[in-house]
Amino acid sequence: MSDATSGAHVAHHFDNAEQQFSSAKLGLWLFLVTEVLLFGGLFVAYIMFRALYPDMFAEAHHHLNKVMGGINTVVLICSSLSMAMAVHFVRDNDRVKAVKLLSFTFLCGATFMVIKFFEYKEKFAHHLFPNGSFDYSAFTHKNANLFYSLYFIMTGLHGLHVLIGMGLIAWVLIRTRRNNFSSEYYTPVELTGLYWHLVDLVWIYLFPLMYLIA
Amino acid sequence: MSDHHDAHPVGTNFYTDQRGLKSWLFTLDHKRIGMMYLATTMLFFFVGGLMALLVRLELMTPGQTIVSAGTYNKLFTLHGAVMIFLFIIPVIPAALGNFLLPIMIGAKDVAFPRLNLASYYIFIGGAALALLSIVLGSADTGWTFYTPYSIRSATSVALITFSVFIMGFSSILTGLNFIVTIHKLRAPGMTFYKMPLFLWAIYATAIIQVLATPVIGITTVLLVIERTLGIGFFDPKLGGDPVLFQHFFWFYSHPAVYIMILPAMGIISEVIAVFSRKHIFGYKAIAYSSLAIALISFLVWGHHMFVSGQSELSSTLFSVLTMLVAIPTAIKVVNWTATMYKGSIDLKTPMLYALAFLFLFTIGGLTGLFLATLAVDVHLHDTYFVVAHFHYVMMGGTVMGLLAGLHYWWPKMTGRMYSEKWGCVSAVLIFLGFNVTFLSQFVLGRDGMPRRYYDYLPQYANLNMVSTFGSWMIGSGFLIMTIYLLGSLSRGAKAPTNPWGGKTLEWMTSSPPPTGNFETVPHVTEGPYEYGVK
Amino acid sequence: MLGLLLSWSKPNLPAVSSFATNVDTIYAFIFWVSVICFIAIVGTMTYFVFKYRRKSENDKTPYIEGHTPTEVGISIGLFVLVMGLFYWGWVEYMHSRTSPMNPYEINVVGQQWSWNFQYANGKRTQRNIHIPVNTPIRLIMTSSDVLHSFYVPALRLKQDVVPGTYQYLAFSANTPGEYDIFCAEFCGLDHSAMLGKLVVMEAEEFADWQDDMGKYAKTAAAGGTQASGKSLIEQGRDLYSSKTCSACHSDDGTPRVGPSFKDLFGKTEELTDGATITVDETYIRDSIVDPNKQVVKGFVAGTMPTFKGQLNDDELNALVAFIKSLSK
Amino acid sequence: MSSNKKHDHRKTYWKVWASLIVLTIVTVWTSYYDFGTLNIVVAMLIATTKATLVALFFMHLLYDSKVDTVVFASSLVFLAIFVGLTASDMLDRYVPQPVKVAASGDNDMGDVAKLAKPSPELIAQGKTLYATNCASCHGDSGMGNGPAAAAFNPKPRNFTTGEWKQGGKPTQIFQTLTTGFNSMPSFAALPAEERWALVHYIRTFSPNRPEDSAADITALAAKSGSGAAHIPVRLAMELSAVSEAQPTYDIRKSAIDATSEGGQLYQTRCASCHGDNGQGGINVRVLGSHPFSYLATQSFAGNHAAWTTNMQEFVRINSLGLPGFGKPAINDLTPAQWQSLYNYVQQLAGIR
Repeated sequence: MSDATSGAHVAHHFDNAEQQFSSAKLGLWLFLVTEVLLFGGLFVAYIMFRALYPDMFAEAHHHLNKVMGGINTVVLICSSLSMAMAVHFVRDNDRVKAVKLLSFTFLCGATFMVIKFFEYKEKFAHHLFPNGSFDYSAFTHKNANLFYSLYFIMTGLHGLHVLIGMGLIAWVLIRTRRNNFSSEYYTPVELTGLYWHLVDLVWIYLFPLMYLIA
Repeated sequence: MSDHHDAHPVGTNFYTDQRGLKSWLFTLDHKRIGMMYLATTMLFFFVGGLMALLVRLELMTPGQTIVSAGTYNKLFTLHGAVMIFLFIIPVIPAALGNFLLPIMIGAKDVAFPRLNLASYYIFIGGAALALLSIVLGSADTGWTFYTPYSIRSATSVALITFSVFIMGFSSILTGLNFIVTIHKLRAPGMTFYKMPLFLWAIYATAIIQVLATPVIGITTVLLVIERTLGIGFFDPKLGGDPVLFQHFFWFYSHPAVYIMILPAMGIISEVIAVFSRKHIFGYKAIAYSSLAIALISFLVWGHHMFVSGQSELSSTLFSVLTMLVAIPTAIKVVNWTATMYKGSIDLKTPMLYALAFLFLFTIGGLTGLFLATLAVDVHLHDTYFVVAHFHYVMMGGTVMGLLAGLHYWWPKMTGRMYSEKWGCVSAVLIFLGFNVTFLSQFVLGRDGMPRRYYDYLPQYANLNMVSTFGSWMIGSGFLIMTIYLLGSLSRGAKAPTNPWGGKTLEWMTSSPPPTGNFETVPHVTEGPYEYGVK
Repeated sequence: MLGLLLSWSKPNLPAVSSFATNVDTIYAFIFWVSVICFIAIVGTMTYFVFKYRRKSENDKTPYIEGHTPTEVGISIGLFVLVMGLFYWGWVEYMHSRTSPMNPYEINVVGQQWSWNFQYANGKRTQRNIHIPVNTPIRLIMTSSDVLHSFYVPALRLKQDVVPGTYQYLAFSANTPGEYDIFCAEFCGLDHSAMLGKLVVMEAEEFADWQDDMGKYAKTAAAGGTQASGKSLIEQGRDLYSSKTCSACHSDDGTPRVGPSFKDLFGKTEELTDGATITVDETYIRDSIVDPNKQVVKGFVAGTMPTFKGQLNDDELNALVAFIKSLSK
Repeated sequence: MSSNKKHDHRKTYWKVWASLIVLTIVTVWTSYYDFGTLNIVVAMLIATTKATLVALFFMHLLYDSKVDTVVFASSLVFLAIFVGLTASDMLDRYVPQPVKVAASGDNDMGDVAKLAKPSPELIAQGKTLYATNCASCHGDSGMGNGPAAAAFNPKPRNFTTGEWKQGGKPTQIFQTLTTGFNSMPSFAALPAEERWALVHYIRTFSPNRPEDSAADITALAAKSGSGAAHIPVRLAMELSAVSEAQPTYDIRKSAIDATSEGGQLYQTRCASCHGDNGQGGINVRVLGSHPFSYLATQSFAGNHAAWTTNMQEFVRINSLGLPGFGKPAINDLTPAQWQSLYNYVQQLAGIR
């Protein structure tokens, strides 16, 4: 993401801004591919263990709180909308609306993490964290710890990516306030937007797989 | 950003444009980063090579020769890990690729110079972690870290797996950078089919780097968490399945062997065409077979697990798919040989290494057929036959390709000519030593000597002795090479801009090239191998 | 040169099962195909290198861009070859993965650094596995700690053993003899010391060995006598150690809780009640079964526990023979 | 950049947002109804539609260059390859059943319900059996001071103290009698009633007599009868070793002076398990293993263990002992005795 400190300055090895912008987007899409495959590895583990122990999954997922999961999904969807709108307004040189929407997106991210924190606290209280003190007696199936290992690692890694996303949004928020962007040059906002949408996209798959097992 | 460019004073180049350590440590110039990568990776090549000599020394005679069993296990693990993660994966793409890619497509630099420097420092960080793990009693699980032993082993496995995780990022960033550069920064007139074949190979490698490396990232993270928290994915005591770990590991590691071999194939296409002074035979066939190999490489990882307890269905599927890899590889080898037909062959050192590549890689490829056939692999898996196979393909293939490229572009990169006489001597020595070392291992493996054995039965003793003598020949060959290459930096003759009569863009600029690569933006009109009378 | 190639074309290992001979044939086929391809490529390469050496800097070379029909021809030809190779290997592989209806099954457990075997009638052996010749065998295998791999080069067979689940190997050995067993999956410190022997025995020899096992199951005394191939004295020596007689009776004269067996046979001893007896077979046999009947002066009655029911007659004879062997 | 008007997608953003919310509600709603395997298919369909909406509109894939779409699609293709081929292995594996192993005699428990209760006849029968079978080690009055006790370390159990290492309930003593542990041999050869008689007689020595619960009795009864000892799938078989006889080392015997102080110590304290010449291969019972099993002791010759070259290690191992493997703890030797014993053992291992 080679950008310039001020205005639409083109780096020396690019011919024009358009080439620089499309290179940045292609570069980020390639990075999103690695994110998809990183989470993909965990989804493969999920699919294998669920196929091997379907009823264990059904029994083990009852401890998950569907309501909190549902709220989190809605929160992320709203934040995706506000992110997309923010990108639009930055391109529209409407700095005030962009700042408001970026702050809203940041707030949604924070709410998501707070709800996640309460869910985790509840699991820790029931000794469901798989670090040796896992409470096997709460389940009839012997390897219920696998479900919770999957749960904690997948939602944990996703939560980490939400935090990184919030960091990027904050950085972009500050630079929008300092009027660094204009309709000519808004690459960082666009790239942060893409990253945030991918984080939402991963959660769209995580929510049904983890919380909604019939 | 680097300062604005005025007309270039004659006689200065990217070494002399800026001076001082800071200008190297914070450089954004792809050529400097390329040279730094080259120095670091070749250093690790000698560290890994030293360990190889120690392993062979231990195996010279049955029973304890120089080290105890525990140390031997650590030695072969380190030899594997250092050679693979610290040398052979980064060396051609990151060192030669970084230096040459922008020049060959007529660009001023890679698409994201800062990302390029970040990738180098992430690589250094990973390497430092690996050295730390060596100091704290290195791992003894083999470079594959198979569970559950890698979970149970008391040695510092977590550190070296975490260093592999870090170096994975460096590989991703290099791959990402190259794909965007090739797509977006080609000089006017340089269509995809006017690109040199080395760049096709680097492009295919970059695709694999971007698509496969994240999976080793998640695998190493899961292994580290497994060792610290005990999540149980791969630990049979907690309900997990060790074979699942093998799937995760090989989904990356087999494409990784193609990350190693494809760039070398790219170099060989360049060197054979230039030193036969003839248009490459079947340009499109070779270009497309690079992409085909990159795609098929993702379908075949299961041939490492034929006897691991995986189902017969998947062993059958993987055996069929593995057979497909032979076709694009064979096309490349046949086309290289056909290129030399009616050419004007000049046996300089790069060409010697290219011929050695053809000789050794053909053996490596053909022995792959033994291991892809299910019934024979059940006998040969995890024996010295496999060790010999992958050394023929990796050392006989990638390292010969690397040495061919190193000598071919040495004048362009350093502005100096190496000594041709000593080049030939070390090439012949390495070639002979290599065959002595590893042909004997084919026979050992065929007769059932398992891999990673500290002590072996008496019937395998003589061939192990022969193999160790061979390893000494390789060692001395590389010693001679270090001496004359480093010597050429000070005493070597000044290199002309185009010592070998190459037609690709890097031979159009001065050697070593200026920081901006070209005085004026080149306009490409003809293909990379325009030799011969139409 | 051809002789060298010939010696390379087949593993110089005994081929002890039909699967092994078939693998050798496939191996030889691929070997000769590879030799032909190798000579074709490297031969043409060397020929071109000598024929088209660069004579001067401005040699003229023809402008040949390629020839797609040869490319297509090579691809199709190779495709047919490799698919045929796959099919042949696959058929043999599936043969090795299936076994007739009721094979002779043996449990195998790999542990860090030794192989343990348990037979259907309860006998357990470590390191060495005994099987009858020409009978379909099925090994049900698992590991008690990390990954190992049961590898018998003579059978050309290997199978990883994964802890927590079971794998199997099916084969039928056709020539008696002893063949090496290796561990082929790295399993830690003594991975290279995890060796053993596959002992293929004739049917009646195996039955004999198995009989010995039968006795094992009936009398439930642990440590049944060893393979029948051992002499009575050697069996006695093994019993002397396995039945912990050595705890109280030394075999080289050193004083311990009980009298030393050295030079005991034929000695005249004075009993606690003053009578004197010469140590003969009956005295030794009685002292084993009812130790307190005739106790020698200087020793306390009630020290030696009875071994009644723990030793059958063959074992008693073996012990007596062993004790006899210790005196001149 | 092209003019902004063409890029005004706000209305589509709102529409996409609305459909995402609706789809979320639908997917939660369907999860409450059980359509069997269809559930997962429906959930994945909805999730994929939501994901495509986000990718096409929010991530501008619809408006941008085709290369980005190809790149994103390729990641899904390779993920599908990873899932497909791994599933072809994980979900199609054949796991054979282990062989049913004929039980050795030790499963004969007799009529557990009747015999588990003490009765005067049983105790009398126990008294006579105790004299011939147990007194030699445990002593006539059960103090653990029988004449043969000197040879054993740890000392045989002193019943009068009331401590039970293997449990004091009748069923537990019975199992200890049947399996034996440490250097105590197994009495499985004795018929069940005799073993029960011994159990009840032995308990008369001890002030501490914990009683069996009904569950203990039924549990033991369940194990009774010569049922096949089936190997549970999860637990691999425990260590087992009736080792082939190790070659004896007669040739080296003469070279080592057995009458030296170290030799004496070795003969009295170690030879019973490690063999007179340290050749090992002697069966030592594994504590608490059921059905009982042996472990062949290691031979000293050609042994690379740490203790062969480091005396502290040798002393540490022997003073701690290996309780699980029946190796007694020796902690009553003076340093001089340790040194001479260590020298002797090094001679046996062919190091000195």
